[in-house]
Amino acid sequence: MPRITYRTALNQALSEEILRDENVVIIGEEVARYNGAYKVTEGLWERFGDKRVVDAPISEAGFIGMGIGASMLGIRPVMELMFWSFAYVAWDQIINNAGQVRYMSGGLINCPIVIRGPANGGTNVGATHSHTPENFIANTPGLKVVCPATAYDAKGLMKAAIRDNDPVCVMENTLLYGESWEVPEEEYVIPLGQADLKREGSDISLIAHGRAVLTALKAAEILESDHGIRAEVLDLRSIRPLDEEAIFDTVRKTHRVVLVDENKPFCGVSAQIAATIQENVFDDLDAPVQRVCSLDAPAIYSPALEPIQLPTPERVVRKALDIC
Amino acid sequence: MPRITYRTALNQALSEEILRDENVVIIGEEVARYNGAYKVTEGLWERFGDKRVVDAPISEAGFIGMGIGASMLGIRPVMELMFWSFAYVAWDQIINNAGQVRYMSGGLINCPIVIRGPANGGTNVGATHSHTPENFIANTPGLKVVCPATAYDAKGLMKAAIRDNDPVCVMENTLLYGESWEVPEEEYVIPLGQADLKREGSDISLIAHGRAVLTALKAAEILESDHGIRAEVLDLRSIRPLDEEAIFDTVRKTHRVVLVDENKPFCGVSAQIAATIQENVFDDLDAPVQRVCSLDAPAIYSPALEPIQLPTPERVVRKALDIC
Amino acid sequence: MSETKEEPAVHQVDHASAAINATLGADEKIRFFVEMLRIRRFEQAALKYYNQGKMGGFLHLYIGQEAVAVGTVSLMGPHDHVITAYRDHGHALAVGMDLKACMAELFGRATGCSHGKGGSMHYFAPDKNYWGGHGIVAGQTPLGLGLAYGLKYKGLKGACLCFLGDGAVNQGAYHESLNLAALWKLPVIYVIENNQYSMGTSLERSSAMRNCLAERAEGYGIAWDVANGEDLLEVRAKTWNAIQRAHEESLPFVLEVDTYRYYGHSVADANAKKYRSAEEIEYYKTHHDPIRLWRKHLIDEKILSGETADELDAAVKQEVAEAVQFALDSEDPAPESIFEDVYWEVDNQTEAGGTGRHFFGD
Amino acid sequence: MSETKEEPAVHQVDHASAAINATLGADEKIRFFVEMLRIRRFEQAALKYYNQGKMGGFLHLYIGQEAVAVGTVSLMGPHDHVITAYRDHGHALAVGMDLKACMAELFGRATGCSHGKGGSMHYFAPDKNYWGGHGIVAGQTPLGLGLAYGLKYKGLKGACLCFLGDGAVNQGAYHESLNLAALWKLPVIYVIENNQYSMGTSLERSSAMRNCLAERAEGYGIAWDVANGEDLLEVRAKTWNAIQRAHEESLPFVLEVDTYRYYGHSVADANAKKYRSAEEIEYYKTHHDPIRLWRKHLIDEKILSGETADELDAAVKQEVAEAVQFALDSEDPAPESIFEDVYWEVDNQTEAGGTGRHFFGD
Ligand SMILES: Cc1ncc(C[n+]2csc(CCOP(=O)(O)OP(=O)(O)O)c2C)c(N)n1
Ligand SMILES: Cc1ncc(C[n+]2csc(CCOP(=O)(O)OP(=O)(O)O)c2C)c(N)n1
Ligand SMILES: [Mg+2]
Ligand SMILES: [Mg+2]
Repeated sequence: MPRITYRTALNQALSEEILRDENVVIIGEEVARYNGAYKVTEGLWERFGDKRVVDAPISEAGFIGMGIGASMLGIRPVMELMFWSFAYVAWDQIINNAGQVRYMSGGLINCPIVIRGPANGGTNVGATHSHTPENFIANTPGLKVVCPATAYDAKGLMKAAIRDNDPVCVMENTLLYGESWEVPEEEYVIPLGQADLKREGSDISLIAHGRAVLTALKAAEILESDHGIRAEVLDLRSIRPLDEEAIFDTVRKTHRVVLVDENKPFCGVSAQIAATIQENVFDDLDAPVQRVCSLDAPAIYSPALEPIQLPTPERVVRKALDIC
Repeated sequence: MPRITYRTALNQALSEEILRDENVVIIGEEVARYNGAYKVTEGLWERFGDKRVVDAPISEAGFIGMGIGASMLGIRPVMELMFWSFAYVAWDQIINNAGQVRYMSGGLINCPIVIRGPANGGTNVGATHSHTPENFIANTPGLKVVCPATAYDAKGLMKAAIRDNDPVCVMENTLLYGESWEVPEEEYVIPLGQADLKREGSDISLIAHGRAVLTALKAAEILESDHGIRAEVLDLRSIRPLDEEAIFDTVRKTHRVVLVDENKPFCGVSAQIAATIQENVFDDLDAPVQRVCSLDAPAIYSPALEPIQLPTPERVVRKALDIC
Repeated sequence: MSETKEEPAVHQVDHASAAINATLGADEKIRFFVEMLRIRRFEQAALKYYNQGKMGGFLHLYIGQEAVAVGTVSLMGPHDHVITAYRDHGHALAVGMDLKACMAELFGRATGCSHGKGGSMHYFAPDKNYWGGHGIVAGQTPLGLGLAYGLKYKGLKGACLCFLGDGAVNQGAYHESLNLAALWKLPVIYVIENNQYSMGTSLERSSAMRNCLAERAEGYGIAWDVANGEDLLEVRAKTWNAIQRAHEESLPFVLEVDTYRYYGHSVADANAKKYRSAEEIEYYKTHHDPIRLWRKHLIDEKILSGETADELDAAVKQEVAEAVQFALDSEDPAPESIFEDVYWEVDNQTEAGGTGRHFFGD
Repeated sequence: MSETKEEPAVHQVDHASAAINATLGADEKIRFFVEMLRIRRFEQAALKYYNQGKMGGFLHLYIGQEAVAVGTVSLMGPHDHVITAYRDHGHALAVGMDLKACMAELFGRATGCSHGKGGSMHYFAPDKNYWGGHGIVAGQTPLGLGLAYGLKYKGLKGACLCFLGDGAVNQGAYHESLNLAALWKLPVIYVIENNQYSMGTSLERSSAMRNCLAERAEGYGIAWDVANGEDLLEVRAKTWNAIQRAHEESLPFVLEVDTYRYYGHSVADANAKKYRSAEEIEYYKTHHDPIRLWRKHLIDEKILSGETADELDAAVKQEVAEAVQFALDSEDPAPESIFEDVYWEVDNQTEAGGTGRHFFGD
């Protein structure tokens, strides 16, 4: 299987879906002639032209809302947010229009829109540019949200998101764009709502999403090599819908859990996972569910400090050792 | 002690603080001449005039951002959102400017602003008007958020919020504005970050905030009268800062917990509370922490159904009986 | 308005000769009369039952503004679309939504146009090219842009009429929409229904401007006009101009329509009579009522007799009464329906809808 | 710009006779030269060390636009304030922020102006009436309005200079701010630094307009003007006009300043040479460089000799080199500092800061 980058995987997903469905259109700032601020849309404008790949002015509320309106008419816009952090100027459109219009219309309308872009810390771009709003989106019934951790997942989930008839938010990660994984040449789609066991183990479960999955995998290696602890790593992939069964299964198997989450802790995704684990498989737990989140402050600029503000394998290992 | 309404309590807090500090100014839609959409600011414009009580156009991003800017200069704006639901058009200003500017400036700036208004379901105003974003705000280090459940708390917390030198979001409730409680005539302030034991008990703890506290109190009555179960009711009052010690204390006492929360469940406030309880006082739990939240769909209009979408005393009782 | 208040304006039928109006048949003219009446009688009934406590939430009446919805919507072709704010009953009835279903929605019934889920502010009828009913002020303005984008993308000759209030023009989303509409030549027509108040705030206390609100379009190079909303024919003539530009040149337009509401901002508006004088309201009712003026126009043109007009009105009242009865007799939605209409994939029981957990809590 | 490109514009000193410029002493004029040089040399050093991997995040250089910051800021009195976007080094140095602390911030040091917490996009110096440094496009525009509001509230005669880019004008928050500024007569001056590109998107691909961006102010009844940003004296003359209106009449103003950046949008902008031709950039450097033009102006006026100019430049370079050394020698912030500067009450160890839990996780 060829190894391709996360960026290329996304690019392939976009171009394959543009070819498959004439209603798919890519809209966002610098996505066309500039090839995307992070080059995810590289070559698409040249290949598919002005109609299918559209550069937008800096008007996120305007153009995201526009995409939602167009999606009500059957267009399938894939909107790029240069950073998910910029969603906050379009927040009302995303939450109230994409999120509520189907319900308020008694099911008469649906919004097959995708909103995608990077949502991560770790690149020293400061507090305003490092938001990870998957918990906010997942709080909102009517919206879906996925956080792919690998090129393989990014491609398969993006294709599923575009084909989905509900609004789907895809949260990517600038630190992963350049990383490579094996990706099959044949077409495939990864259903939303299916977690993926990225590593099998028996002693403890590390549950994560997005780039934190890689942190968990590194921690699992250290646990195995240095401490003889066999950690299982479950990648949620999709936050809403959520594969709760996979979560409960791994807990039933290992009885110990550390959640790894680049969200801020208060009401972060891992708060929900911890709550649901203790509620549903309480008796299977041999220890309290532990959480490793971003340190609870706005994202710091300092290149020396930001790496330790995010979850590190070392912090995960420490938490795991606490309960093993 | 005189009984006054939640609305009057807020009104008193505002007028007392206007009198106390010349930098306090009330700004919002219809707060002045109209006396407030929900009459919280009744009489203030007449009493204090154009400078201290200001009607704003429908430009939440503009005027909330303006308030933040003015607060950097030492003004202490108390901004009314007619509904907290409308915060989503001003979301970037609240999260990124009020929430991050102190940090990004290395502590050179602070924003002594209050943003207040109702945040609740239950009045059949539909999905776009029924958001309860205390979980989103509390997720954001740099911001504070309180949700008073009674007139007494509303007054004391509002005064503390106005005197606080950080941005504080006060989430009120339209269903409570007309309800009355005893409120002392003497001046008092309730520190942010102090929970309040609203009812003592020994068998189970019901933990709640905002109007859900009243739901919990009703449930506690039913539990006592119909089932002989003595429930303790802890009112968080402040979500961030959070009185975790009070939470742990009640759990250590009763060993059983039901969280009552008008948030939507996924990453709602009660997810965080459940996660923290199981993490910190795991061995004190005789049963998994239970949650009673709003039913997980956008707020429905139907006057027949909306009441059951919110937590009801009956649902709380059922959950309590499950674990008692 | 203070100058005009002195001497009531004479109803000048300036726009009757516009091509779009000159060819109107008597039937159509009478239909407009009936359409306006249907809106008014619907709203009056809604008010009555709201006050009886049969409805929840808000109720924003369209009474006084009827000629705007009926005039503009009367020009819609198969690919023209409508979207508006929460004061949405007038546009809904004008596009031909079922009056019974509209009434039942107010009562929160399963038979309501939004199955009791949207309420007064959230009517929808995609089959009538009617896309709501939106509660967040100006939140619909980018959606309207998107409908226009969809039309252009699909190569259809159509336009989107996107209604907003005089208070809504101060939301940023509207301005972003104007820039995008002009930049990309999208066939969206923003119709500002300027009823002079946003809740209790008068126009001059909420909006800075040179001469009018529509003029802000100029900064984006968008054509604009102002119409007298009491005059159905003027509304039609000026809207038609905008629609033609949209259809033929795919250009946006901003049309400000001066109008007036007789009731409070919503029925819950306890201050309705505080921020405006009783005389002001009375003055509009007497001299500027669109239905009264149109009725007179039809009688003057000898298209209608006073008797026939009264009979039509009686029939409309009957229709409305039946709708109320329908609403009263209808069932509330079932509790299970709380979890319906959240996700298309779940509702349609697709594989995607069945993968993973979609709903949380109990 | 295509017409003008053929024949390089002659540098016309139209505004030298404006009162605010006519009274300028030689010292001040030389100071402006040095200020502009300080910005340019600072940015050049930043570029060098960014490329060496000594900094993180983004780096948006101000090179080419120096006359705008220096010209406008030179007019600030004690109650005048500045706020800007992420391309903020020029304004920071112009208001007199410590060059060392500015440099150290880029290196993420504890000695940085924001203690290593803000980085390039987030400089702050309230003691210099400088309020940032803001990363969200146009997010600073309501804050600038608020500074003006604060001034008016306190009864101070001052203005807020709020800078934004030509791409930022398409954010709704800016329009909301214009309406509020006009409605409430707030002394805010929006300075649009029109460098013709928002990242890789040229003006005509992002903004619909009639003649210029500032003209949008007209729809709100706000006065506006356009200035040539290569000409320090024109920038000063037109800014002074705006400041006077703000000081004397408490009125807002929109000033569009035509300018140009030589480098990419940020240093990470790999396409910097794709969306603009090398000739276009060269043309500006050769014919429209504000520093080169000002230097020539001073030499022509015999205020400065070429030699002195070179000596001044050498001194500036030395100052910048020392700042780099300072930054290199400085410490990174301590890990504990991650939790500092989040809450005022916590930092100041007040009772409020000690009540309840403020930070979560470990
Ligand atoms: C973003 C937002 N802010 C405030 C409100 C509350 N609100 C609803 S309607 C309204 C007044 C709108 O006035 P206008 O646009 O003139 O429309 P009209 O009601 O006159 O038809 C206000 C303030 C809202 N729904 N959304
Ligand atoms: C809301 C938002 N959207 C997008 C961005 C990404 N972004 C940063 S700067 C920029 C271009 C801004 O151009 P302009 O306003 O002309 O300012 P200039 O960079 O030319 O000084 C973009 C798209 C952002 N920071 N914030
Ligand atoms: Mg109005
Ligand atoms: Mg620019």
